[in-house]
Amino acid sequence: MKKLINKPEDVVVEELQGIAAAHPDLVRVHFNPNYIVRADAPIQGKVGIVSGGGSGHEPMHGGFVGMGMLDAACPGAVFTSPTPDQMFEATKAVNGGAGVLHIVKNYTGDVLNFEMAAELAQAEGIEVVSVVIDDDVAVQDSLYTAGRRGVGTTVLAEKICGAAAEQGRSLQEVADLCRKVNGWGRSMGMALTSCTVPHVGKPTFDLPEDQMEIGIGIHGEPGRTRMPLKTADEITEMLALPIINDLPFKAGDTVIAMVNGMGGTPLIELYIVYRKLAEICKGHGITIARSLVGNYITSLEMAGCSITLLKADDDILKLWDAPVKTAGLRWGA
Amino acid sequence: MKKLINKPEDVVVEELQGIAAAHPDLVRVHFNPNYIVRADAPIQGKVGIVSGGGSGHEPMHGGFVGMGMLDAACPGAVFTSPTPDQMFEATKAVNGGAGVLHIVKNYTGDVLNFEMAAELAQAEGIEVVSVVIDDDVAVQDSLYTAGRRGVGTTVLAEKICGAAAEQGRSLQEVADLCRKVNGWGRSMGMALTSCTVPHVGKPTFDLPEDQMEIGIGIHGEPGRTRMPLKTADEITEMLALPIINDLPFKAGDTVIAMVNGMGGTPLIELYIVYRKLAEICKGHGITIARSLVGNYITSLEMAGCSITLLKADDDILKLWDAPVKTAGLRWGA
Amino acid sequence: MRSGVITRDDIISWLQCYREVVGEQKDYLTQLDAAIGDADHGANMDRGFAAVLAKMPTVAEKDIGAILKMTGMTLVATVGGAGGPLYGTFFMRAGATTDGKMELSPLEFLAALEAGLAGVQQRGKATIGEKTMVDALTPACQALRRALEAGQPFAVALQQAAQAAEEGMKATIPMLATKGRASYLGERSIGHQDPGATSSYLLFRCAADCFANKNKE
Amino acid sequence: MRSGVITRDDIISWLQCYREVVGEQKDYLTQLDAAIGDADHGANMDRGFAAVLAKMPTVAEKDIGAILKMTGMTLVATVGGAGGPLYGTFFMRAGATTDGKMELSPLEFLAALEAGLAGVQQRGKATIGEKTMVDALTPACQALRRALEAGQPFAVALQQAAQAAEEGMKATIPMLATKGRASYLGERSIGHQDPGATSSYLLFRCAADCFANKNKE
Ligand SMILES: Nc1ncnc2c1ncn2[C@@H]1O[C@H](COP(=O)(O)OP(=O)(O)O)[C@@H](O)[C@H]1O
Ligand SMILES: Nc1ncnc2c1ncn2[C@@H]1O[C@H](COP(=O)(O)OP(=O)(O)O)[C@@H](O)[C@H]1O
Ligand SMILES: [Mg+2]
Ligand SMILES: [Mg+2]
Ligand SMILES: [Mg+2]
Ligand SMILES: [Mg+2]
Repeated sequence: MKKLINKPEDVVVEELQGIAAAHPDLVRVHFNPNYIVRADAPIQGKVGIVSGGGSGHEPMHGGFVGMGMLDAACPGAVFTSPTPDQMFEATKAVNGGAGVLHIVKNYTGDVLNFEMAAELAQAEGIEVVSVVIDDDVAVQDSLYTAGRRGVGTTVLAEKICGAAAEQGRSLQEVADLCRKVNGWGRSMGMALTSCTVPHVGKPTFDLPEDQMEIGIGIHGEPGRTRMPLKTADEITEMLALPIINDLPFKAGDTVIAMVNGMGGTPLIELYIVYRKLAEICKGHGITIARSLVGNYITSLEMAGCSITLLKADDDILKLWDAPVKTAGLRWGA
Repeated sequence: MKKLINKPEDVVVEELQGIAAAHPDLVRVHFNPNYIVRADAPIQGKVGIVSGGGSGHEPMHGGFVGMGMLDAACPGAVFTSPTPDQMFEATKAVNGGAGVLHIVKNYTGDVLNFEMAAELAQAEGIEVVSVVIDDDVAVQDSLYTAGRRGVGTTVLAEKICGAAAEQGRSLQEVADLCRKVNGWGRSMGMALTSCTVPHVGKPTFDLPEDQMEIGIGIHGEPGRTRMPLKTADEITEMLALPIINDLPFKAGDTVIAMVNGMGGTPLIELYIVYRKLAEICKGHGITIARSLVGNYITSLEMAGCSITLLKADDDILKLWDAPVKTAGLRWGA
Repeated sequence: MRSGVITRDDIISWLQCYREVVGEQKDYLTQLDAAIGDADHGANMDRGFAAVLAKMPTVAEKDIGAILKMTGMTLVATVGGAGGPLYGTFFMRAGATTDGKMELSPLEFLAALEAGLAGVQQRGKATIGEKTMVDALTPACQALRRALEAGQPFAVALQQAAQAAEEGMKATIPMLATKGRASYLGERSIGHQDPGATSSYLLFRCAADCFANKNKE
Repeated sequence: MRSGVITRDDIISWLQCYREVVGEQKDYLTQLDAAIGDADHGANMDRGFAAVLAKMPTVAEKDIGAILKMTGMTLVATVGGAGGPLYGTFFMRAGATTDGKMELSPLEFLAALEAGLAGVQQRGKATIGEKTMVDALTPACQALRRALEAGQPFAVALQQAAQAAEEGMKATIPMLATKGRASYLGERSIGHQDPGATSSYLLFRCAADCFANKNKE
């Protein structure tokens, strides 16, 4: 295992210490339980937004804490969802009296731990609404299973809902908006390489030099299928078409498009993927109104990418353009 | 070779097409010769700033084109400096009558090609001043050699000089500022893995699982020394101390600090390095006034990091804080 | 001690035994999770039970219900993932049924386990056959009840429960996962043993080993 | 053709020969560059001379100076790196000394090469012994002058020049690089053959091979 770390068991705490040292203007970091809050939290009268999940997906979620996005993020151990006390304390820390939205990615662990945290917060009289993001088209949805994973749409939902909360919208309105974004967002990812969880010390799966994984999640899990390596254009089609056909996105739709790197893939490759995605959208009569190209929701040093398309109306576009001031996403401020 | 590409020979052009598709609000891309210019270039009366170099260092330089930073960037083939016609055409495209600054990283290829371009532009009556960045403390400086490489300080110089040009400072003033930044900036880098140049198809060097390279450049070159892998804290010291001792940075100094990823190293590790860097600076009585943690000047998918410290006075800090609107660096706009 | 009676010291040594086993099996559990999950189950359980043992002094002198509740709350607070809330709920519910008790009869012990399993199913919504810990816990509790009602000595009954848990664990191998992380793999989840079912089997294995002496008297 | 006279067709076949050799040796040159540089010299030279050959039609009927200047300008515009401006300057300067000429005497050809070398040194500031192309070009030009002044037939002289270039190339192996990318490696640059010196040797090798028939008549 080749990593810039000290002891595997110290990775998350030392990362948090680094974040605290690097961004005192943006955030405060609380230890035991671990959570990152806006430097100016709580903001009276504003709906608080809390998200969280396992570590290893940086910049998500800690890098999205700040004005116009999240009020707090709760980082668990690497790829392990955080514990209820973290979300409970973070919820109290950001509660400005207007209630708190929990944005939860659909993984059993995340759902159960956020559920317990919400129960604790509600017991203390804090109004909490949870919205579960499940946008991964690689997983067939079904009432009888754990359902779809929450992936790339989470980033867009945190930006858009953060802007709405900043505008002073109510908890119900922000929660409804979050559900709308989840309903209109679809994602799919692929891996060229596995990644190595620090305390494991070896790659989660072996992927031969000529093979790739299609339909991966964000925890180094193997994907739905393994197949021979293909060109960037072919891979982009294999991700984009299932996304487009799932919603489905139709001619005339306007979208926000994200080409996301899994952590170990350089920008030069992500732009090659974006080039083809733009071509495919054009071919389907879909207009890309806004785009993100870079590492936003990652799996440690995994090489690969994911594509997210979010159908966008004027309200969503205005909220997207609103100022955001975080370590991972910043404009207009 | 596992990359999200089509044909190796098409990598740069397709990347540029992707950039053009993703950022029409920020830049225009010109092909044959290849260069990226601000969407609103040329800006009358403003000093134009042109940089460039081999591709594979993204977001540098193309990702730094926009308000408050570069007016144009000239991307060569991967790790190969661009040709004079690119800089010549880019210089003409951004010349707003106040002259053009060439920010050149100190590599023989870059220096010679920019030199020829400057000769061509001057022959057409465009005032061009070139400033060469050579901040890599891994390389002993000497009159009799090619001297030091230009690395991380280039990013900071482009931001700071871009802000100065935006303020309306003269070519001489902006060039003097660039020389001051180069004089006050020092960097050093290391690699955990090599990287693979697309048209080569295999890693530039082999690095055993338990070894690392210290004192690397940004072209996948091996470094000054190879040694057994060490902890993040030890590695951070091996980079930070030569930097601090070289200028030297003294107690009471204020600096801008950058912990830069080489492309394949995830943020979680970079923050662990930043944590130790902050501790070391504190121990030396050096105040980190501003910081950058992320991938800014990379070597394709190489895993590793570099550290840059720039001594900063009030003028530099004010220029640092000024609005910048590029794909790779953005705030206040 | 009197035959077939479980004291608070027995409960503590059961938890100590499990903590050691989880420590030894950490990499094995993580390997299983790497195949169909995210390679953290071993580390999660190890972290959780290390914390439980560290907290034991806080329940010195306290009753069995307090010990089990402390165990559950500590797991919830330190494990995370799916395992944390599920095992946490398991022990918290077991604790609720043994409130104030300084010792348990085998049937009371069984009742506590059954309450724990009910809690796991309420939280996780998994039924048998979905390739989860439920597939080990359910047959184990059923076997224990059958044996005790048939008048088997407690230690023998626990051996049968552990055996049933092991069979339940092995039975997860051919299953298609429909709950938890493994469900995202669809068909590819088939052919792998579920890590949570494995850690649940080990819990019963420890009980059987710890309480082995319970009928020799 | 008359013995010892170099026509424009000879110059073109020399460049064609070099283009082919660079194509064949592309990976070899890149490997050398990977060891002490950035693994692109082969790709750079291949790209450049492919472009030169593609532009040949634009100088059909034109004089030798025009051919060599076109070659230099095309290299500058397509190669990049250090190699582009240096080889570009080499051919542009060579072209300047042969302006308007439809054929060259061996000494005129030598003068063109010497002018090219002077240009390379002016641009790159490298002297002999710094582990660059200069270490192959310099001895080659010197050997050619010595041989011609000694009255050797042109083809023989060229063979000696190519041999001197090869020795100069090999002599770069033990050198410590003080110019170019390899200089960043310090001591580690020792023990590797310089890629640019290698491509320069190949240029003289091609000349020797192309003009081999020049004395057989
Ligand atoms: N809904 C559920 N009901 C019961 N057990 C579950 C459920 N989901 C997952 N599990 C159990 O949790 C185990 C995984 O635990 P762990 O790896 O610690 O959490 P995570 O999957 O979040 O990484 C699975 O092997 C499975 O036995
Ligand atoms: N200052 C210089 N003078 C002469 N030749 C040089 C100089 N610097 C570099 N070279 C030659 O250029 C070669 C490298 O060319 P190339 O790989 O194409 O460019 P780059 O080093 O920019 O990648 C070196 O092997 C060396 O022979
Ligand atoms: Mg997990
Ligand atoms: Mg090069
Ligand atoms: Mg797991
Ligand atoms: Mg080179």
